[in-house]
Amino acid sequence: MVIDPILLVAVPLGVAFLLPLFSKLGRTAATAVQGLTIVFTALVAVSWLPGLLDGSLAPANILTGGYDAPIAINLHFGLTEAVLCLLASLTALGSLSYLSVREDEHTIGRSGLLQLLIMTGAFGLIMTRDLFNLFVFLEIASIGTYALVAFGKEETSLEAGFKYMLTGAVASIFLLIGIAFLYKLTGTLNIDDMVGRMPPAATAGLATVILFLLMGMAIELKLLPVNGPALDLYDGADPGVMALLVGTVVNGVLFAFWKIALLVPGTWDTAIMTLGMVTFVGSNLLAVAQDRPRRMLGYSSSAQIGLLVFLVPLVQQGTVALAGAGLLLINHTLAKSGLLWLSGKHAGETRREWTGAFAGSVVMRTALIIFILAITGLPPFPGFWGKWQVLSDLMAGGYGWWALPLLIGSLLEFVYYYGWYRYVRTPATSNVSARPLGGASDLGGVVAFALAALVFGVWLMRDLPVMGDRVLVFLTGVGLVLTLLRRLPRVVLAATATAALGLAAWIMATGGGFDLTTPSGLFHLLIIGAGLLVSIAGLAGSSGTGERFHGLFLIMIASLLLLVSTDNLLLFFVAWEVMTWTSYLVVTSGRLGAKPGQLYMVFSGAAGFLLLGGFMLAIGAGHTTITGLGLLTGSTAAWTWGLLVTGFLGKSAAWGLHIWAPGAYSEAPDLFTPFLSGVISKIPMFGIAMVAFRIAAGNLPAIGAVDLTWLLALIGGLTAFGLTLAAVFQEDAKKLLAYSSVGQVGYIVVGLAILTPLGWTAAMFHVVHHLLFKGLLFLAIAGVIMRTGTRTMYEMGGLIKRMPVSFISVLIGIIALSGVPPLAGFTGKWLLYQALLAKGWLFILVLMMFSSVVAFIYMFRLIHSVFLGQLKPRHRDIKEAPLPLVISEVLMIAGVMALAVFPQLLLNPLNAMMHTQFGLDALRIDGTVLTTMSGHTLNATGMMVLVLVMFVAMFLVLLLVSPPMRKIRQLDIGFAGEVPPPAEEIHFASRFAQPYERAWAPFLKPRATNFWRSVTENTGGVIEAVRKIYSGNGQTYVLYPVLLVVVFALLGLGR
Amino acid sequence: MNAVTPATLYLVTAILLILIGLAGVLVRRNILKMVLGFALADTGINLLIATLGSNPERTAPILDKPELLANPSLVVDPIPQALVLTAIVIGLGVTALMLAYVIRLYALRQSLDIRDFGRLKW
Amino acid sequence: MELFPKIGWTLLSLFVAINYGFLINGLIRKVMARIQGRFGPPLWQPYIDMGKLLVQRNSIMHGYMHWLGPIFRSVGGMGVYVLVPVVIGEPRLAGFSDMGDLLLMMYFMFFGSLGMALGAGDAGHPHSPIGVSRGLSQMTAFEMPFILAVVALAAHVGSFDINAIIATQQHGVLSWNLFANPFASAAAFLALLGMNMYAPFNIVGAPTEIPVGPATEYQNSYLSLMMIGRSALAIGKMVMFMDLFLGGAHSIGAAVVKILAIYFWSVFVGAVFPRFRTEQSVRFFLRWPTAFGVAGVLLTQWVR
Amino acid sequence: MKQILSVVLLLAMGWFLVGLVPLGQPTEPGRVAQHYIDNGIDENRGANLVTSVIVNYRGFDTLGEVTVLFLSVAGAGFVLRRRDGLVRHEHRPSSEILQTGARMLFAPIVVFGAYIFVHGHLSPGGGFQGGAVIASAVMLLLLADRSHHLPHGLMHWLESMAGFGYVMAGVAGLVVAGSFLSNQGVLPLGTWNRLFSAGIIPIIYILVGLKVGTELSSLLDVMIDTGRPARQEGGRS
Repeated sequence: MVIDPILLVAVPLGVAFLLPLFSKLGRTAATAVQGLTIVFTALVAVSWLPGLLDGSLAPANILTGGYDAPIAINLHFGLTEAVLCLLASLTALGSLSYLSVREDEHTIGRSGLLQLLIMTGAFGLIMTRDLFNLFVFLEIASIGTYALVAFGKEETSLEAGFKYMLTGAVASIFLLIGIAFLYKLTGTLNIDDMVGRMPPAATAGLATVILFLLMGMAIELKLLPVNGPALDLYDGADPGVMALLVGTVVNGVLFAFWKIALLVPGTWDTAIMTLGMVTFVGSNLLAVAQDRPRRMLGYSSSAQIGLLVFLVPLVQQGTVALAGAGLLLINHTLAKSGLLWLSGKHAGETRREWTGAFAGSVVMRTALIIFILAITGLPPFPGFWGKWQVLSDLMAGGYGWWALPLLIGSLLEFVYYYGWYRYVRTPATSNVSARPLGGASDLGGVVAFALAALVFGVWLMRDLPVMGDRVLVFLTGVGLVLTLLRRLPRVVLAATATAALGLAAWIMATGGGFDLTTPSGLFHLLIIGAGLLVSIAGLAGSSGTGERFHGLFLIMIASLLLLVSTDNLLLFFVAWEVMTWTSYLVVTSGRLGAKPGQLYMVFSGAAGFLLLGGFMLAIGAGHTTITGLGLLTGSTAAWTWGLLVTGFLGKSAAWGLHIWAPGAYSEAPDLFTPFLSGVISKIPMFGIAMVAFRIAAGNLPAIGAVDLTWLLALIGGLTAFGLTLAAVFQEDAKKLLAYSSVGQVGYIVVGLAILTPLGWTAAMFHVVHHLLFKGLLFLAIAGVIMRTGTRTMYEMGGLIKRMPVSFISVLIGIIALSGVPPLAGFTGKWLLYQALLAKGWLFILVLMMFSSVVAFIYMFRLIHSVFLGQLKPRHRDIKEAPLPLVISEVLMIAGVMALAVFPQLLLNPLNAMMHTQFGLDALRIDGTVLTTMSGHTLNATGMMVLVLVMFVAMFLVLLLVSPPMRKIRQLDIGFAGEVPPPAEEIHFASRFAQPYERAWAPFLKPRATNFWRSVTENTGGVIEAVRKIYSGNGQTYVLYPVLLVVVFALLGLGR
Repeated sequence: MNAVTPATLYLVTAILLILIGLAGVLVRRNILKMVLGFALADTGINLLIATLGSNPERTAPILDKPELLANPSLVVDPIPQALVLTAIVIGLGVTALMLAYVIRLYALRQSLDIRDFGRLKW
Repeated sequence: MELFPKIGWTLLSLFVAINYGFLINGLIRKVMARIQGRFGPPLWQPYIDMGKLLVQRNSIMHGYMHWLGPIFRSVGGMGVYVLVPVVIGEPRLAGFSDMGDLLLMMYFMFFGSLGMALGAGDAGHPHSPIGVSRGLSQMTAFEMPFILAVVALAAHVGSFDINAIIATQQHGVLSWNLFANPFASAAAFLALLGMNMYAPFNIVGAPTEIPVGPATEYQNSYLSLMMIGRSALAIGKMVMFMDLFLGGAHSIGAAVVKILAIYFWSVFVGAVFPRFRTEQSVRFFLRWPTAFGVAGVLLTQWVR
Repeated sequence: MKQILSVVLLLAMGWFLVGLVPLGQPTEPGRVAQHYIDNGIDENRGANLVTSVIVNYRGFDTLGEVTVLFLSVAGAGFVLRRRDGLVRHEHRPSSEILQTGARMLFAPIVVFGAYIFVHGHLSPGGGFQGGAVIASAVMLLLLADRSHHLPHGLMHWLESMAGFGYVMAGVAGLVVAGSFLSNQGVLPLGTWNRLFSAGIIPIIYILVGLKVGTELSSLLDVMIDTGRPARQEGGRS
């Protein structure tokens, strides 16, 4: 059963006229009547939705006055209108619940009427097909807005409202000029009728008429130079009012623009698109400098509208699917309204005052991040699907270059939204208020919209194959539940996560998911295995630093499993982005993780957009699968490869793009860092190998004389060297390991870049091995941090006596890392060097060998400063790390040793994998002897036996020859004939590598950091200069539309 | 277009009114005068719309005489007149609201200078 | 060769090498004393030292790592020696060099130093980490020219196989890498100065600053074990240089002479230079020796 | 500087506007207008075609227009909801003659207004014009005596009911003729050029007249009220 859509206008209008009488009955009665009316309008829209969606209902043409168009005004109600009206109703309902608790004695009984009429105005704007009627409803919505924005503090809202009125009045004048002349030219006011009666584009004066119409709409839409008052409004008016406007008037005006654009000749398309895109990028850029979250939301709104305006001509000419733009709009409405409501729940004016906001409320925190994720276009939220659709269509339609500013603008959104969220996640200090305003009764809209964004986004995935994968669905489901129940005791969370992962591992094992001869199988094993180890370690419930990330962790693992097994570009990217935001959230959940988390997210975002760009190029060339990338040729292949590889390198923190890594690694929860280093940083490597290198290297043109793969290897080498060198000078144990991790990834990059079976074998071997030993190191250090409460190495020392298992873990870890035989680090390096030598990249070979030597300094530094030397008195009673950690460590040691003694366990499947990838074997493996294809041999097992035999022999010798030993106290040390100084501990640990630092001084300038700092500073300067155009002076704001008209007219646009 | 037709005269007048009104908005710093500027510009717009429906050779679209009823093509287009009515009312509504704002703004800052209402910016 | 005879021959070879190392050590002390105008200790002084250490009754332990340090050190030293072929075409003196190549040797050289540094660290004497810090800094620096030289040679034959490198030098003295690739050789021999840690690169043990550095807390049987390890390592290293640059040796006699010659290169340099500061040392290696190394690699590439 | 720029820009814009003058020259009425001229009487029986257009063909516009008016009055009331910060002037009461004259003129003006909107479908004028005339009577009264208290209860009731009635009239069309605001079959169309003709049009115009009259009066009251000392609040002003 459907309800006549004319009632969408008639009923609220009738109720609005009566509302003054209802309010005499009391506040509740009036609110109830208003609420019921809005519910009714929502029902009207809902009653149409299923039928319109499946096509069983035709869109309705609603007559008024008893005559059809063009004689009388008619309305149109199709799917788009139904969705927009539903959104408007829902926003109005949410705003009612929000605003009704914020009424003061003066506004009671008055604002409800305005809210209702604003909603009605939007309905009219959405449905009407008559140009002048559209203007009338625009004025209803506008006048309602002018009045309602006076809600709340007069000090700011009146000023903003008045300026808004001034430009609104100019818009009315422009629109009327346009409408009047269009009527004169066509003799009709019905838009659809008018479309067929438009005079030829060359008609004298037509361009001016259209220009006035468009400029009127540009003001109403708040496009770039003329959006000053709207920004002031976001800044000055009550956020609840703004939320209402976003869901009603803004969408209504947008759809009105859609209708007006039908009248605009195609010659204007580029101008409209440019204006929209300039608004999108420009507003996002200016938002970056915003310190006031609410004003920032205003810039963001402008930007989103700009994007939609950009899309209007494209959708109308059929280049872009309506669904894409529609999803973006729905996404923006849900997220922005939600954010606005939330922004009104906190008293903070500036970002700094938002520090620690909503710390006490899981609901508000969760909703806030859902909205931020949604508005920044991350999956599974609708905006992601919209953006993907839009980009694909742009590529397919030959508008590929427009994707570039779109992606840049989207990245800017990352910068400021996660910049804001950074403050939210920073724990509040005493003097900043973190209290939410207005209790919990007004959260209805927030919760509903957050759920709607999530459910709708997931619903959009219903046809994707991923929904059939029970492991993914199971892990994600458990993850979601754990995320929401994150207040449970941590042991419970960790146990559940462990159990879930165990079950997933069992399912996958029985399903043959761990086939090591395929890259996916190998990575499945790594992901699940590392996940299990981290979860087990997480059972150590007493840690003060481990946060409650288990739910997100499961979702992340699900995304990783999907990422390494899918062949679909879309699914790959979905998984990639889910991995990005889950890991971001886990990183920020570290105690000081907020700031490095932001940097991490921005760089990850950039990496994501680079990938997206690469994928889009492939899609533009007609390939939607990863396998399909192999068919790319020519410059498309080169560009795709370049974008993908740069993206992957960014995510793996290659040199130059690494500045996010140390902070993110070190401030992430201690128990998560092993996973971050062991698995997350390997995913880009998987990407380079299995995605980017699907593009046959033969299809890559060289840049000048430089081979692209050599360039990649060089970047890998510089990463390995540069970050190893940086690790040497760290005082913070986790930072040291962080630099080291990133440096090690450089080895993998080099291995992959060699692009021979041997090189890839070396890389894959290192992937597995690095996971084991670096996980081991990070876990052991996590245990130490847990016990000592510090990460600064020189504050420790002598812990070998108190934490022997941790010491052995670190010892095994660093020997494995160093490449000293007999552990498998040597096998890995040997494979890599052989591959490099065979390839003939001598200087990269030198660089890699040299880096591995430099690494000795930090490795010794780590183990010495923490475990050797003299024990601090305050650490005398310290205990070994908790049992769960020790268990995880022992398991990892077992892994490291197994790989050392029997590298063939891994090398055999890798060999098979290489055979599938290249059609060639990497190695001949006879028993324990590895032979490369060029005939070089290594006997890892024999080497191990040799060393062990010698070791045992010398052990026995020492036992035999040394007299009975006496264990002595710490300070009982010899001084070689010098007078012993007074007994005091001296632990040589601070600035351990000082001479080395002096020697390298000229090379140690933080070039990358300085580069990025200068980028931000210069951008910041530009932004500061540009945003001065919003001078705050109402007259200036009025001047801009006039200026715009003149400029456009002088440019002769559309003629 | 040799002779200046009445329509040209009206249109030029309307345009002048719009420009003068907007000039008032852009040049005068007194917000009350700015509101008056808009009122003036609105008038110009109304004149413009009315002119677009005018024809000196025809009469008003009120068919209250049998001869008109018999020959309706003697009357002008009624639509612009209907539109003007709507435009007037809307203009009135906006002006009223602007004046209400002016009252409160004056109460807020004891000033009518637009430059005193620029605290929100950038 | 069968495993057990091989072990027997290797042990024998090792024993000889260690003794040769001891003798060279004694010789060096004598020579140095003569240069400095002293009479100097007898040639067999190292044996006297060793005997003295072994009969010391006082034995202390700071912790298990401290105890394990000398074992690492000796295994590291002997390991390097058994991994290099001493005389061309003589499997009885090739040790276990079939297990790996030049890379294995290079990395195995770190094994002993690493264990030594760990053991010394466990003792808790502040001088030892200072020494280690200096040693590590210097090591990474001299590795640069050395790696360049090794890569130059390896690239020349397309392999890290030491036998292959020897094989290319069997066409008369001028085919020795010392002359075939003088740049790489220069780099490597300058690096050798650092490796051997005689002046001006004796910054680790720097007697007047941090008395013997890492070894501070070792005495008696520990120290004797370390002497053995050091001796084996020294000979192993010299053999490696001999194989790499001086065309290997066709007989034991040739090997003895070449080892001595290589060893005394660093001794003579050490006799005439004062000690560097650590950063000076690091910078030294990163300048000319590195430049030579780069030239060596370029030369190889050009020749190929 | 900014002023000069403004003027220059306005002149430039004016130049482009003047370019539109040729488009504004008299033409034959368009297709839609011709339809009204030819069939307006048949379809609505109202002699005043403008009224037919306003109330029937474009009645939806007019409903919106009434809403705009209602909204701006409500909005003005909302904006002016606070009284603080204003200097209150005690006005010298106007002269006896003015007060008496105003009271005397009030009723005739209201009647004249009512006449205009009742005859809106026959002669020039209509609900808006009539309403405005009524409001002018109220304005006269208020100018003559600032302390005059309007019957707010009645006005609100009239305002609400007139608006609601308009919507109901539209719904009646929806129910009877299947189209909102339809004039077909709700009331007999009657005979051309008679007072009781044109179906529902006069009813709506009367409602509009009442609505506009009370709205504009309320608006005046709200504006003038701000200058008066605060008094007891009674619902919406």
